[in-house]
Amino acid sequence: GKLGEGGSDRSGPGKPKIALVMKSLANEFFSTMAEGARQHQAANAANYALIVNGIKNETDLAEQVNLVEQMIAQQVNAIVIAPADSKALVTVVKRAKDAGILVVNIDNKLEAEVLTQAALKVPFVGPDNRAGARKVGEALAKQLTPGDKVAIIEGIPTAFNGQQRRLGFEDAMKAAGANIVSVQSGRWEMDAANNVAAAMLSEHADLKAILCANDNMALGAVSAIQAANKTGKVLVVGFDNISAMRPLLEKGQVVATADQHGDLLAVFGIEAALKILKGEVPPADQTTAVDLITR
Amino acid sequence: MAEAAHLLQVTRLQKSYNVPVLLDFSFSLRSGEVHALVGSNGAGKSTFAKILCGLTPADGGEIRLAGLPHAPASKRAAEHAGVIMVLQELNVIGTLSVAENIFLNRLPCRAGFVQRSRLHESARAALARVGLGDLDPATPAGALGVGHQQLVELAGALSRNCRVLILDEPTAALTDPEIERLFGHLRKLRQEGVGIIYVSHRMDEIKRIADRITVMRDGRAVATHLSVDVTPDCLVREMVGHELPERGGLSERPAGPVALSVRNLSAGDQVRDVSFTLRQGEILGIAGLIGSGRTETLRAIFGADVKSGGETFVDGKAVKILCPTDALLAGIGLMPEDRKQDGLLMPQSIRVNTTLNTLVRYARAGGWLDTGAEERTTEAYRQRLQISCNSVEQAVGELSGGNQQKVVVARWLARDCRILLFDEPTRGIDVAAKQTMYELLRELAGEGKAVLVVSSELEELMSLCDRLLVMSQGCISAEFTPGEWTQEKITRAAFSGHLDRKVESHPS
Amino acid sequence: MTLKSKKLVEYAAMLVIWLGLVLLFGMLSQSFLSLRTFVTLANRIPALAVIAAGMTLVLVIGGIDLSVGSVLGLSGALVGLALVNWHLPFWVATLLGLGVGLVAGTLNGLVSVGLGIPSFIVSLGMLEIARGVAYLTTHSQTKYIGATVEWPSAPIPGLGVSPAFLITLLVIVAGQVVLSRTVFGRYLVAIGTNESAVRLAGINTKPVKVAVFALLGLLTGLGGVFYTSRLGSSDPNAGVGLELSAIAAVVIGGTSLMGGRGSVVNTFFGVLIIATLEAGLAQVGASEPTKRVITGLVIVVAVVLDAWRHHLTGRKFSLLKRLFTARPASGTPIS
Amino acid sequence: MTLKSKKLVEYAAMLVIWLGLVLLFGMLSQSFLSLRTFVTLANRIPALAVIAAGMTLVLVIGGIDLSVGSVLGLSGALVGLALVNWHLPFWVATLLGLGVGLVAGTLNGLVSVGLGIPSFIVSLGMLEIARGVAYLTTHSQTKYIGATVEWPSAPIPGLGVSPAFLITLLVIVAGQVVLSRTVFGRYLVAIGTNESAVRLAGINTKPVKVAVFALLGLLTGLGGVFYTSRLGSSDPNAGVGLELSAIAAVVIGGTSLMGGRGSVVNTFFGVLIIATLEAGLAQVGASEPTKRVITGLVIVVAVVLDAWRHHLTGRKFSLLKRLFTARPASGTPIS
Ligand SMILES: Nc1ncnc2c1ncn2[C@@H]1O[C@H](COP(=O)(O)OP(=O)(O)OP(=O)(O)O)[C@@H](O)[C@H]1O
Ligand SMILES: Nc1ncnc2c1ncn2[C@@H]1O[C@H](COP(=O)(O)OP(=O)(O)OP(=O)(O)O)[C@@H](O)[C@H]1O
Ligand SMILES: [Mg+2]
Ligand SMILES: [Mg+2]
Repeated sequence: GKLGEGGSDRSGPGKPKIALVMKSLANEFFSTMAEGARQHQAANAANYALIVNGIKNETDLAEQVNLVEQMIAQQVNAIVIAPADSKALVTVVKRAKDAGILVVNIDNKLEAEVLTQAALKVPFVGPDNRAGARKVGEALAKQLTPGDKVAIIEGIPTAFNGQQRRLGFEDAMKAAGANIVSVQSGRWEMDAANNVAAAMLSEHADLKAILCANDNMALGAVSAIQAANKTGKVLVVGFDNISAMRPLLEKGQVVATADQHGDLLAVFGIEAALKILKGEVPPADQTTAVDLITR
Repeated sequence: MAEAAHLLQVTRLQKSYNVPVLLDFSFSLRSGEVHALVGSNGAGKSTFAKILCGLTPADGGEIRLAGLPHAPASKRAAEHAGVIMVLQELNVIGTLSVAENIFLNRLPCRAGFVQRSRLHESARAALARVGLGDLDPATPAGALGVGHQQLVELAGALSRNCRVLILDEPTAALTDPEIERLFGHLRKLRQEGVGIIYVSHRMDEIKRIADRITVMRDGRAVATHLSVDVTPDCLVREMVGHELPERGGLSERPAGPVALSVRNLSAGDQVRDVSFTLRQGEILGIAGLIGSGRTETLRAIFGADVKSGGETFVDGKAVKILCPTDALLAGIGLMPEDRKQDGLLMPQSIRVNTTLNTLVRYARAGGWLDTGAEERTTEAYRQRLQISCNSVEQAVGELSGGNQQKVVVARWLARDCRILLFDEPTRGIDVAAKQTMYELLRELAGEGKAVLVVSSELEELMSLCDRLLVMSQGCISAEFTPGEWTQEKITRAAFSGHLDRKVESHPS
Repeated sequence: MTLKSKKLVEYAAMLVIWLGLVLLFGMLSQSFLSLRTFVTLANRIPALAVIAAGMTLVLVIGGIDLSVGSVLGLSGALVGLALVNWHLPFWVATLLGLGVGLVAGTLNGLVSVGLGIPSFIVSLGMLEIARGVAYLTTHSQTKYIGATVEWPSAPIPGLGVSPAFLITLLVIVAGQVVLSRTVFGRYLVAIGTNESAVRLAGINTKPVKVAVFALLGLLTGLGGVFYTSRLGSSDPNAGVGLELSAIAAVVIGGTSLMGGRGSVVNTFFGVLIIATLEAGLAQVGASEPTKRVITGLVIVVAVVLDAWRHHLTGRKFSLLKRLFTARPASGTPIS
Repeated sequence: MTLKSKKLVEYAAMLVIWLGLVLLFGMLSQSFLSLRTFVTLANRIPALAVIAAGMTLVLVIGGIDLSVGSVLGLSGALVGLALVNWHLPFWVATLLGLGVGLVAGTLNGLVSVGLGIPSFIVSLGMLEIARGVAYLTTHSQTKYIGATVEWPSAPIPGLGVSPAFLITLLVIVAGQVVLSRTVFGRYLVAIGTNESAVRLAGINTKPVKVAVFALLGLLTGLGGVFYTSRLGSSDPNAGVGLELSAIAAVVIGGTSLMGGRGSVVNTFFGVLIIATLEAGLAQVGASEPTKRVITGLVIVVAVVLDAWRHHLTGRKFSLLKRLFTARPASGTPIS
């Protein structure tokens, strides 16, 4: 093989095999990420082979563990993983490492404490969700006055990035002196968020803003506001910058969202993996940009 | 006989399910005759009937209907050709109304909507024909007892125009008045030129209604007689293929102490204030019309239905029976009348069905089953009750109706209860096997068991029982001892409640 | 008469259970007992209600359809594609949404009835396939559609409720009438009770069964249109887990999973109970764990109450019967 | 003898279907047909397999349990709490996990059997409640446990497979033996075939039914322990949607949802088919939509093949039978 390291005991052609293991490909953010990775591979077809996998359901940790194990069985050279959970994937990452496979962590950072407990070191490339959410919250805060009532619709409460975004929103709202009257889960879903938003609107007649931990839930909130005839009176922010946000941002129905550049995220991870495979010194954890998107 | 005279001509019909069931079976039916078909359980009567009405294809041979080949692919096709059948097994749809059941495949409708009033009108007419004129056509069929369900099925068949009518044991669950009414109707159809194939195990009624009788044995037609030419004994001999052993007369059994005593039992609408006692070593019969509440009485005693009042004593001690398990613990067993609904596990084997309520006997340590022992016991009962089957591993659903009934009986014989309640134990059982059953019941009584038999066949009760109760409209209307009873007295007692009730409910 | 009044008693019982739930939330949150809440509720339920109505018929014949959630997603995805990418008019998009539902349902029916394999498996397969196709066609993207699609779910001025809700009521009434008054409906009940007896009566049950699955497919397509219209966006992830809610609504309404018994009107009450529970819990602001526990308890309690009511009216009826008539009223079928 | 050989034919048929799938993936991906793949497969199935084994028994009596996913989550959550927060030894934590499963299952059984309401609804309620409790006790957080819990899922050196897999095999064999060879198992089949007949035979069916739900609960608890051990972490979201996979595995194995028929060994093959499909598709790196579509198709095709095989062996058997023996095997039941 091309590679000195481990090349001999790897089956298949000489170029390294990299597995990208993501969360749910049903989610636009991750399908964009996968698309970015595929394009990158197409442009660098001579340098590496790519296997892309994602789980069906964002909370199905066991499936993601299975995927990683399958990749170990497949004897890939490196696994670039966006863990569905920051603790529960550590065990299988360790198994991959023990099998001599390089692991690069993207998107959702494995918890440092757990990594040390397991005596592991995993390079990380990804955004800071909390900082991103704070930025979005600050953009919203410009249109609020202290004491205004706001509500947060969070994702699935167990999800780490969801928890980070909620914290970021809370940081910004506290700084602006806004009054957070309700925090409920919209389970990342449009319809569930719609239900929660409708209830929030009717429970708190003078609600000023709803902060949503992803854009799908923001869409649900927007339609609830419309159904309550409060368009323009209640502000909405989201997170992820999916394409459906564009018209809403333009119309002002959504104040702001955040772009984590999903398409580049995986590419950064893959590039980091390729570098390490070539024997370069692993870079320190890289934090990628989260851009604030407004109209 | 001239070919043309025959409405239906069957030559050398073949059919086999793994084993041959019909072998070169030939048969003919003229229009305007009632042609009875008799034979032991499993002889192939129902199979032949099913081929005629398109429920199963024949493997070989020829059927001609009015000279034209008749090989219906479905029941519907057979009905088009004018062949209507009432199946041996009940096929009532419990959640539909009686009217809907009668007219299921020809519901009167406009633009897809059922015309209820028309439906109920026709249903009332059809029900009146079988003597159920009082029955509300909107009643869910599942609420009816077996006898009434049988009548509902007959009502459906009799309300159609047909050339050939096949009745497969239509009277197995009927009592004399209903049978009389049915016969009246059949005679009318006969005059209209309809050919009727009549399958039954009741020799007396066959003698009365049939013009000709064909005896089947092991899938062959062994003989055809004019009804006036033969005696029941001769028919039975031909069915069985050998002389029947002389049946033992009424042996005197000393009646023991009271085993079961029921006081003021009431349940639902059908059982009102029933009291009686049953002694060890006694066979007590209960006669009555359909719907007189005999089944419901047994079920209430057994704890299968909720009681609304009354007490039960076993061996003089009061027992509380809230469910069948309590009854079994008190030593009471009930063989239900509806074998399909309440008795059998159709897809399971004869073995599994026979040992169902004695299963713990075959369990070794840890509940592990000794299937070999099960098989031996089942085999013993198979021989004793002459269950005709391929092996005890055959699914009960594949057996002929009478043989299914024998499996239910075997289960309760195996259980060895001290008090046994039999509800229509001989429903669909052939003559020879009936004799065996009677012997068995007498044997049980001889062993000191208390036996209660409900039956719709008066003669059976009269030849079997030491004492007879008659029920009418949910009450016990009379009690007879041998010598006291006559058919007429019993029938009058069976009707007594009805007469009172008629006066009550129709004051106008 | 007795039958009819018995049915009314059943409806009333479900209504009472629902009202109990409404009152409960009314006590917990002052702003719950407002016109707004009811209007929101009315406009929220159409998608689930039409699907549950169709599901009732499928359960009545003893079948099941697990694919409704995915097919709803697919139908919505197609509506979005048609409007946003292909710039088709609304009614064409609607027809497409209905059509794809009809096709999926018919396939479910044809495969399960034709090959004689359980509808559970066939529709489980369809669950995966329809979701896959929805992702394929939309590239897993949510699409914002906006006003073109929103009017069916927007309240009619002066009336408060939306056209979608009115259509839903129509579907419910029509479904109940079909089930209890038409030949087709009677066949469904008969097939669910004892299919072999129906076949023995010379009725070809296959087309009837396929038709029921097709009908549910069509209604699921309609549900997809309603869903898309209410959210103003099409979402390929729409309806994940909807099958359980729909079946739960049907079963809460007293329909048996074993077939042979069911009522579309009671299914509607089942839908109302589920939707009210969701809305009420959100209004109260219960935490996610609390929501889960309470939802679970209420579902069980609703059915227990219903069973208990059955028991009571059963008794009362037999009393009434004895008092007033010699003819037995419809007893409970021997199960 | 005939019965036994017929059962063996059934097992062989399922095995062939599974091998077909394995070969298919072997052709698509070179590295699929390696020992590693099979070891990975063996170590991923325990949780699903033990639950599906218990589910088989529940389906045999005509019941259903939708709560297995949530109860697995709850059991895992408790194991995590016990080990991490309460610092209890592993075996105590395991007993806690099993115990909470047993309690949940018993509750399902008691409520549905005792109050006579459908197990679908009761277990749907339990699905919500158990998940809620899992969130409550863990504050919705995953817990990393590490080595203490990992050994049951770690391959035994020299053997390749894990203790969990060996236990699973034991459970499968025991389940099959219980179902086909014991009084209890016979009662289950009988109850699923015709409960009223069993009751009228004087057998108290209630404790038997409760016991089956309890047993499934216990096995679900075991599944939770396996799951936790495999992840090395406890996850309150574990098992979302697992009920469908478990039921699908059972139905692919030929057990009827209507009760009265089932085989635990074939359920195991159903689990293998599902797991192999997932593993193979991941190995090939199929895109998400493709995965969905193929999964759906394979599930349906597997069952179609099985139905077709039934048909064929039915015929072949009757031929063989005619040729060699007077004794027939038990034919297909009249449905
Ligand atoms: N579906 C089937 N599969 C296998 N064997 C069957 C099937 N149906 C009937 N048989 C067998 O065919 C034989 C004839 O049955 P059939 O029902 O015709 O008897 P019958 O004369 O009507 O008896 P009975 O008086 O008990 O009703 C029986 O031995 C029965 O076991
Ligand atoms: N007047 C009536 N109108 C309608 N149905 C009736 C009437 N009387 C009785 N029934 C029905 O008939 C059944 C009562 O009969 P039960 O089975 O206890 O009596 P039986 O004497 O054993 O008659 P069968 O021979 O039908 O079993 C009940 O289920 C009841 O629904
Ligand atoms: Mg017969
Ligand atoms: Mg009776």
